[in-house]
Amino acid sequence: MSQPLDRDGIARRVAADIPQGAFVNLGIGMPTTVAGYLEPDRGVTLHTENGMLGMGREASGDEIDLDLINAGKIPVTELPGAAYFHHADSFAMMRGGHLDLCVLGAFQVSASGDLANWHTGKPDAIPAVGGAMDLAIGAKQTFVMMELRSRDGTPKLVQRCSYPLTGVGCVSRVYTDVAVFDLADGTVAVTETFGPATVDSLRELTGLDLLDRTAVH
Amino acid sequence: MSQPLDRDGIARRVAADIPQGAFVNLGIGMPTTVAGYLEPDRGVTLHTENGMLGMGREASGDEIDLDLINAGKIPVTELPGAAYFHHADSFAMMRGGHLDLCVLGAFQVSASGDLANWHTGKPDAIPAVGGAMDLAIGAKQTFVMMELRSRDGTPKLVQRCSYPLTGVGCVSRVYTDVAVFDLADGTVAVTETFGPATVDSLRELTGLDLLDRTAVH
Amino acid sequence: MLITEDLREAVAGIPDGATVMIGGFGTAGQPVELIDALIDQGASELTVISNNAGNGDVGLAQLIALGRVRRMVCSFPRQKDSWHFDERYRAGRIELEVVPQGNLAERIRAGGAGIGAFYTPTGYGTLLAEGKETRTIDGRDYVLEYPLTADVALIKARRADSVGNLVYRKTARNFGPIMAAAAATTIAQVADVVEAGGIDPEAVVTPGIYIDRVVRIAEPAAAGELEVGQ
Amino acid sequence: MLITEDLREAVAGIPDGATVMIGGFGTAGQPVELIDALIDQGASELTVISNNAGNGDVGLAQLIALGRVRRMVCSFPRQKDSWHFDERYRAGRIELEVVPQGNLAERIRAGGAGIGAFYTPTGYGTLLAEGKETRTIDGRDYVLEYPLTADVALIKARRADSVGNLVYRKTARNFGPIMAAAAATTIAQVADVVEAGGIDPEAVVTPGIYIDRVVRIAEPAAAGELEVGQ
Repeated sequence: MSQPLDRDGIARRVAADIPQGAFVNLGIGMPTTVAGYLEPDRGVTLHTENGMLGMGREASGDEIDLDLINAGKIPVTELPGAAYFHHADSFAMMRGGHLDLCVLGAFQVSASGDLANWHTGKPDAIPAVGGAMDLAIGAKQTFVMMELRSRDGTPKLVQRCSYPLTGVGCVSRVYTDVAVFDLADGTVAVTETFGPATVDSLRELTGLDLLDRTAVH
Repeated sequence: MSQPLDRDGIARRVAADIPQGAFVNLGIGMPTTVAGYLEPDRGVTLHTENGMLGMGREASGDEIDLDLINAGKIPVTELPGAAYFHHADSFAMMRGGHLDLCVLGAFQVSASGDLANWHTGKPDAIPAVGGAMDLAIGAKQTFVMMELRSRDGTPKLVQRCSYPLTGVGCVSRVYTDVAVFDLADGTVAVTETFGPATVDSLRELTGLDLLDRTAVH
Repeated sequence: MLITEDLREAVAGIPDGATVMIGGFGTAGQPVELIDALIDQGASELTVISNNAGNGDVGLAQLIALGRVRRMVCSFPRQKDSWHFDERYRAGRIELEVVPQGNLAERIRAGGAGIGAFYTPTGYGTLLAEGKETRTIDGRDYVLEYPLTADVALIKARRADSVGNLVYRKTARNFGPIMAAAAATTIAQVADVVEAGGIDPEAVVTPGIYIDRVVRIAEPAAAGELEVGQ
Repeated sequence: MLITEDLREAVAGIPDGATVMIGGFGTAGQPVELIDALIDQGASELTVISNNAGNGDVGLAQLIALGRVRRMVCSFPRQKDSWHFDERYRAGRIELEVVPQGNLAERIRAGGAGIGAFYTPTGYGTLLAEGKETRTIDGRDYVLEYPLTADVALIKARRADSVGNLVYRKTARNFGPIMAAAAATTIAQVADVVEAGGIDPEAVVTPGIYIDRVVRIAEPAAAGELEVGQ
């Protein structure tokens, strides 16, 4: 039997599903680590919403240039064939549906694909959204990667989000430590499990009416 | 007594009112000739809506480059400090009010500043507007230059345009062969006459309640 | 992304009934060879979005003359050499939507940028706004305009790199960058192709993400006779 | 257009109550010297439009700490070093309008482009669209957003020519070009100034028409400590 995935394992699993030649935006935090598992011969082009296509890996040492950063404000490198553009052009590229894929972290994802990842909903929280809402709805597909349970054990794949939403009906796939879920037309299908999880145990945990597509996979 | 202005005279008169350092769009046809009367030391920058600032004079001989044309599709030259941009950026520059001045020809101008210069209104005419409507409303000020009377002798400065409009309330000054008119808040003032025209004769010709500001001038 | 020197391959698969954006302002930036290839390719019942409606007897004018264009969306169809368009229009054999040039450009830009609609001051109070929704915002009057998108864009640029980044040449840039972003499939004809990194990333005008096919035409036909008119 | 090396001259005349756009995404493209000059200049009761709400104790953070900012319009105020903003916000001493980053950019672009309002899909169905007009267009849901303009924009570019054309550097370009177009007076700090013609006309990013004052800062302060967060 396989093991549940650690964070690197989830990143590796996401990377394996990124199509050859795709244009991709990796959200800050956990999704950024996906870049490390993309083979160069896959020809994947990374977009960073602060105005660049053709972003390379994190910069180190003498490579560090404070004018060349990613959306997480970490210094990065430039690949041959890169292009720079201003913020309105960069978000037009996202909003216009030109990116094939966006990978984001989440507090919660609902069965209908709603995403909550920007605001804890706590009354004293200072709201700060950044590009989260643009990313959520901008790409042809939005993948989420997260651990299936929050620190207190409650599932983050839910019937209906209790956190404030980032986007409505925008998530099409959710990669977690214990399973991969496909979301379409209000239904949620389990396509793969890792470790001891079974579709039944996932149904019990989430309370969702999960379809079993593990055999197809 | 002065003479009525010929077309070059009108162009010269318009040129004299273009402020030092202004950004200007000269419409196709008669307004294009204004460029010939702008002294280089005036520092006027010409915009052409097909994507250029810093347009120079008409090209000739070996200078002709079919990729470098003005809005009238005539080959032109490029001045030091020129910049190229695409059509959406070019019309954003106009619509956003960044040009100081636009000079246009007209079929008719109304007392309230309405402009008609794109369509004869004939039922068999094929409509074609080009940038006329964008130019009419885009600059901080729109000047019109025209002969005051059409070929059949009817005045082209009118109470209300009979031709289809290009823009509403957009013209602030009208330069003609016989007088200069200032338009503001629905009133029309004569600021200067050329040749035998008097404010009274212009009132009679146009049927408009013209203010006399020729003395102030 | 496809890079080819074969014009037939470059325009393959454009179906009857497609909406096609064609770059150029008059002849500057007009992708003459791609239009000729589209003529040979055979697609008909096309909707064409382009600033003008053809010049003389070649390119877009010929496509129109052959009866392959059902509908034109443009700002300035009438030119002194637009006789093929004029004839078909007067015969009621081609539909025409005239759009002020800046609204045309902004609608194409909106199509590429995922904007649902926008309020523009251009055209307010004119024939071209008749029947359109209007709104007064902060004391100024606006018309609501909707985005334009296309199945295919045919554009001309100066140079591509191997990932499809483009730079243009002088005022031939015009509609190329915004059409590239507004079409599902964008086909660019260029004079040369360089390796990735061969175009300064600061000077890229159209990022390669917008480009699907590049066809190298080492010696493009001279632009047609110049015609005056907007 | 003014070209100077005197920061005081560059920021002269900004009145109390002004709306000021400040370029930069985090510290990249942040016009540090211009912000410091604005601090010295003394204008207060400012509305500041900027992606973030200051980092550490310098620049915009200091302007906020000094109580000079009445209202912030930004996408991501909270960062781990935004303590001055956080403190004033929690004390109810600064107003905040949070705008999704792409809507912020598009509203600024609309401000410069003379667009009255536009429908954007971003934010639909979220807290940030509450109370806003919505519309379904072609089956997709949109929120109506209005343009942002400013009295003054402070931006940072790499180089200017003598007519104010600008080029930027890598991802420090970010909000500079759109803010330049959206402000009545745009003040750019640059590392060097060249003669007209010293920037390739094909590579100009911000045409000089948008620039009112250029201040040359030969050796700008190093950007502040890098902070993670959007």
